[in-house]
Amino acid sequence: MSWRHVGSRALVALGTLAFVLVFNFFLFRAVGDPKKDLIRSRLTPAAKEALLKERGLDRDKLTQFRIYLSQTLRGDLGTSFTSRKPVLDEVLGALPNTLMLVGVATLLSAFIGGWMGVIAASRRGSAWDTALTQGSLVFWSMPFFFIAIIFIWIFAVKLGAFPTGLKSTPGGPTSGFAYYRDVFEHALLPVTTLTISLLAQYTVVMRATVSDVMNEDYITTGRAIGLPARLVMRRHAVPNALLPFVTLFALNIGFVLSGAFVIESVFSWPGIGDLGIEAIGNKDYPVLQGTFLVASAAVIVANFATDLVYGLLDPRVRTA
Amino acid sequence: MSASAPDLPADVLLDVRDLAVAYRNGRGEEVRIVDGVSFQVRRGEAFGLAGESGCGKTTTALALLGLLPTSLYRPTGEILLNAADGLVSIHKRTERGMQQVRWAKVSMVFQGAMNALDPVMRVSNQIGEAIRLHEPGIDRRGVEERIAELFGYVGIAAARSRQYPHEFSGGMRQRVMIALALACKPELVIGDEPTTALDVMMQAQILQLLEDLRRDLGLSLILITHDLSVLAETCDRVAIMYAGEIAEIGTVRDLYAKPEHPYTQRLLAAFPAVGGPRQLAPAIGGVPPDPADQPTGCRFAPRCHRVQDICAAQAPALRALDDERAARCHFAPWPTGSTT
Amino acid sequence: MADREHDVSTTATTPLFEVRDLQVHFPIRRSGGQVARALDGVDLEWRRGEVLGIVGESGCGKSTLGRALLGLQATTSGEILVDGEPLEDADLRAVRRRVQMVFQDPYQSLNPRQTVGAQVLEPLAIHGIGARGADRIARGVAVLEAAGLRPAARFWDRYPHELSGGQRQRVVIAAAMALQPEALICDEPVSALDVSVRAQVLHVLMTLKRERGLSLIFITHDLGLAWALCDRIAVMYLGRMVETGTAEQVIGDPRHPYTKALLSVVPSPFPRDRVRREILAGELPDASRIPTGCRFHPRCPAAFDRCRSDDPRTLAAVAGADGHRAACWLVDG
Amino acid sequence: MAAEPAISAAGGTARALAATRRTLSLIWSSRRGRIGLSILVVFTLAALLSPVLAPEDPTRDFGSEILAPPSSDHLLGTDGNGADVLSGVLIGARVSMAVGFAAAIISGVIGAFVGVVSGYYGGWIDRTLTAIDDWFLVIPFLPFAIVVATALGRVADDWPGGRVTLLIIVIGMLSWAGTSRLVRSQVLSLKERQFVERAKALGASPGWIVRKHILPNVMPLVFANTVLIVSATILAESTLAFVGLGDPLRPSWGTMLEKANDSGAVATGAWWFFLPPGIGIVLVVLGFTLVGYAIEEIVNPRLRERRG
Repeated sequence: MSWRHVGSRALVALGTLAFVLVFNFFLFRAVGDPKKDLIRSRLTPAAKEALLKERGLDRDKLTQFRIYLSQTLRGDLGTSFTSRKPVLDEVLGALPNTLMLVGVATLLSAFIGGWMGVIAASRRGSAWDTALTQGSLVFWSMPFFFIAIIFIWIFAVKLGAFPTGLKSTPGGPTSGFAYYRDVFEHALLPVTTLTISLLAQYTVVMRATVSDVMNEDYITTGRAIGLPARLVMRRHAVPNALLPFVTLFALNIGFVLSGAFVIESVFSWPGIGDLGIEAIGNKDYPVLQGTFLVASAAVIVANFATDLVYGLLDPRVRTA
Repeated sequence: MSASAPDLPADVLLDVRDLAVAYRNGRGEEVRIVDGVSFQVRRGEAFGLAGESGCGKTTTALALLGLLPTSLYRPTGEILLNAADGLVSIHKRTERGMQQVRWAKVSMVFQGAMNALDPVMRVSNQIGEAIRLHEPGIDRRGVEERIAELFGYVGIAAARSRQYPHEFSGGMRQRVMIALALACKPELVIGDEPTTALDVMMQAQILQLLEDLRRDLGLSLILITHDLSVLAETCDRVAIMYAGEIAEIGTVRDLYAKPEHPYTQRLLAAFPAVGGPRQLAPAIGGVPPDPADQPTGCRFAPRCHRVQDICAAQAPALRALDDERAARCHFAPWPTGSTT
Repeated sequence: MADREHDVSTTATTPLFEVRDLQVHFPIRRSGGQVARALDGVDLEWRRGEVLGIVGESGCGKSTLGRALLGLQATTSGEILVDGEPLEDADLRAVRRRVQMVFQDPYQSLNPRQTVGAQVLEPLAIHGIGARGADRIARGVAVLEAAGLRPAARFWDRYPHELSGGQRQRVVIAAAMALQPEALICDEPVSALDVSVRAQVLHVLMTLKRERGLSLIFITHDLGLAWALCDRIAVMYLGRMVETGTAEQVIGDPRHPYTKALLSVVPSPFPRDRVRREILAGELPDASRIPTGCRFHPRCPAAFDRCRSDDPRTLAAVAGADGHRAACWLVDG
Repeated sequence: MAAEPAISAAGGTARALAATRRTLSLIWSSRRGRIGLSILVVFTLAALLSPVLAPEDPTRDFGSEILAPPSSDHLLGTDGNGADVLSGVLIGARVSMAVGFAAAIISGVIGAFVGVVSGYYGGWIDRTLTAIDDWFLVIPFLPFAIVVATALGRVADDWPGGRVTLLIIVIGMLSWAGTSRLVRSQVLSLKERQFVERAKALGASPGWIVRKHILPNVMPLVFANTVLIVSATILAESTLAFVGLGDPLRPSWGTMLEKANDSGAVATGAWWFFLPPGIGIVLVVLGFTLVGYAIEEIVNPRLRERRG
């Protein structure tokens, strides 16, 4: 892959990030009114005054933008109205939990979903195909939070098998094997929920892509040289289908994060989604902006990484 | 070789007998897109299969490799390959059985080759894959040597085998495809419109290459094309297909000198020859019939300029006119000098 | 049976189109200012009432030339004269009304969501010809039937996908003829059609030509077709004409080594006593890397020193053959 | 011959009606289309007739016992406020479907406009629009929607339709990027097609080409895509309502589920409270998805022209 390709993709990522920064400012300064937000918050009058000064809210818009930019770039995202802690600390504290949830669920769902799509496509019209496709459609039609509710109802309430909230048992073990076991038990339901919510799309997309690829001439060549169907699938159909799959995977990252937000909220999983949704009710604007910034940055970075992976997979990009 | 297998003369490599290929339409009726096709290909011979799009020539070729799409089936027909190591009854082979025949004995060059090579795989890996598949014991060194040899045949520097298909031009890609077709030393190579997407000069290069390879390697060749003039220069014998049937078959020399089927007559005249008369030949009216709705009687009758009453009523058989020649027309042979 | 008129004596005074040193360059992406010279100094004369064949391999620029004549392709430099007037000064709409185009692929050149009727009425509506309704319909019906789609009512409400390739190409011809043009530029009009249908479409074109006195350009890679249909032939190689003359001159007595090679490899159903096949090695060079000197010299079997350094810029006249010219140092000029 | 009845100048409406009828019958001819269309008809009727059908006003009548299981009084039991769940589901259908529809239409209009302009005119217009489009495609929907809806929340309380209008706008504005990308690529390929070139050769102006050749070939795809987008917008609405951004005065299915979750209906196993609105969402989304696929199969040339 040429450095030119890497460079151009990096430029796109940086541009998007810059746009997010500007947008974030304008949304809350131009449309919203941060002074009023501040006044309604639960901070003490003295703290409000100090904050007003610190954020430069008493200055003109251009100066405000300059201050906002320099503060944001230095990692100063303001102070939470609710907890009165720096937003950056709050968000960075929650981020690993979100990344763990999203990372595990995304990888699991992409692998399992993609694999199910390949199964469906290689047996088009069979009972397997029908079951997988119809099942996917139904799961696709479910909101994330509804799947979460159903899971809690069945596994936690009816069967009482798993804990339904938080990352670990309050007052439980804080280190060692017992701690990890506790976290694992708490994580199981949210991760499963997110994985299952995402599976369907990957199955549907993979099935469609593989079916498309199966119409290509080089598949006929594969069969013609005497490869058994399963090898044609593994060596020619799947590698080619991976290209559009990776593209969709990249476009999907934002959607996955959205799902994670809701699921964190339902399971009280202490990630940035839970933090953000909690902030809606508290009208905690600095936290909202902070989660939005960090979430966007995470998605942009993930997209950039996927772009690079795509370049590695496709020789037409790599050698161009 | 089983006792029941029919004996084939030693010089016949491929014998196709009464081949039909059909699908079921919406009402469950059998619709034949290839019907009663019989021909033989001799060792070392170039055999041409010509006709317009939809006449069944490509379907026939796919049937020879057992590569028909799942919607199609073969109601009748025997396909016998008189391979060097014994007779193969292709029509009796299962999918798994065919996997041993494909490429090792019969290989194919596809149209244009633009998409016939896997875009994300190095060319050397694609050719190597075919070689390893049919010679499991071969080592890396052996594969590399074979690839170098194959690239030598088709006139490309062996070093380029490490490249991807998109790095080759159209004509070069067709050469790579030919190298792939020769990878497992087949006895029969089928070229399905191998030069259709190419320009005249490139077409001449590729046809010359195929001719040289056939001579040097002792291959047999089936060339499928809609372009009768291409066959005239490369083939020994040709079959002209119309509406799923063979309309006429014979040696190139005889058939082109005196076509007996009115379709062949008009088709040959449709190619204005450089240096020939400066005028347009009369056109063949109408369009080929829908396979689901073939005319009773002669399938060409509705478009035929020499049609008689009997043609609409009775389907003509493919009648032998001499050892090499047969035509599916009630009136063949036509008196000399009446062929247009 | 013969559709063409052999009488070529109708030599017109001003040519319908005249092309002088025409250049069309395309920028190449990611190449730092490099250009592909699709047309690189084309000179051409298209006379009134004649069938002019433009022959060459794909990538030689023949389609670009056809499009440039109608202003469908921006030109880099050089002149196109219509009736002696520069094309850039002319009213393009008026030119396009007088000169129409028939495209290569009838599967691509009809709007899939328009009925046959709508397609033949469209040019009339664009130019506001005739009264809306019955009048235009009558004209549309007339051109459809002239293009051999009879009765027109049977085709009027059909969509392109319900028609065969030959029928589609006739719809294209009918729509072009609806404007009663004086000239047609046909870009490979039959190469996408099946052999048996080709003759049908060609007959329609030649009948129209005869009956309405059309001037025709035939862009084709098929030398046999050019021989059978064209009065004059221009052979193109890498963006430039290499040989022009009457069909008899160019095909019967080719002077440029490229023309000779092309003719030698044209497959024919009637293998004649031909000269040895002259298969040129290699491929058509990239239009962004046109060889210095004579552009044909790297593949030319007759190339000598001068060809490597000097570009035979102008077509040299062949002695004793009126109008026969070739861009080759071997032609005595 | 010219006077044959088959040839008439009659155009527009009759042909459009015939096309609609043909499309509907084509949708109906596939099993998926039939199921989807049936679901949609049932739910649309229920939503339209809900003021008549609903036994109570779920925003006012809180008289009964809290979280009562289904009985003859309350066919689907009562919610955390003691209101009738069946009435809630029927009224909620109106809000959910209205938001879904309206947002999808906004998204379709913006997407088609941006796609056509960017694809047809190219150049710097295209580069600018594509950059904006890319941004909307990449940005995580929910955090973005939450931020926008919160920032505008107070402003929207004074609008007609209140926060429902806000939801419609936010969702509509955030979901056009995919459509415009699809339309753009379609326009780009149409622009290169020979029939557009031919129209130019006939003397057609750019405006004529867009009206007569580009739009008619793009609109069916936009239509199919918009139907598919409805399922996405309904899901988006339910999610935003679930996280507390719905309009308390105009409860949707998402709002109901939020209440169910907050009132501990899940923990107490009061399935009649959370299953009905959830199943409502799933069925309607499924319906739009199935119909959307059926239409896509009809209008997408790539899918249609594939040989069987």
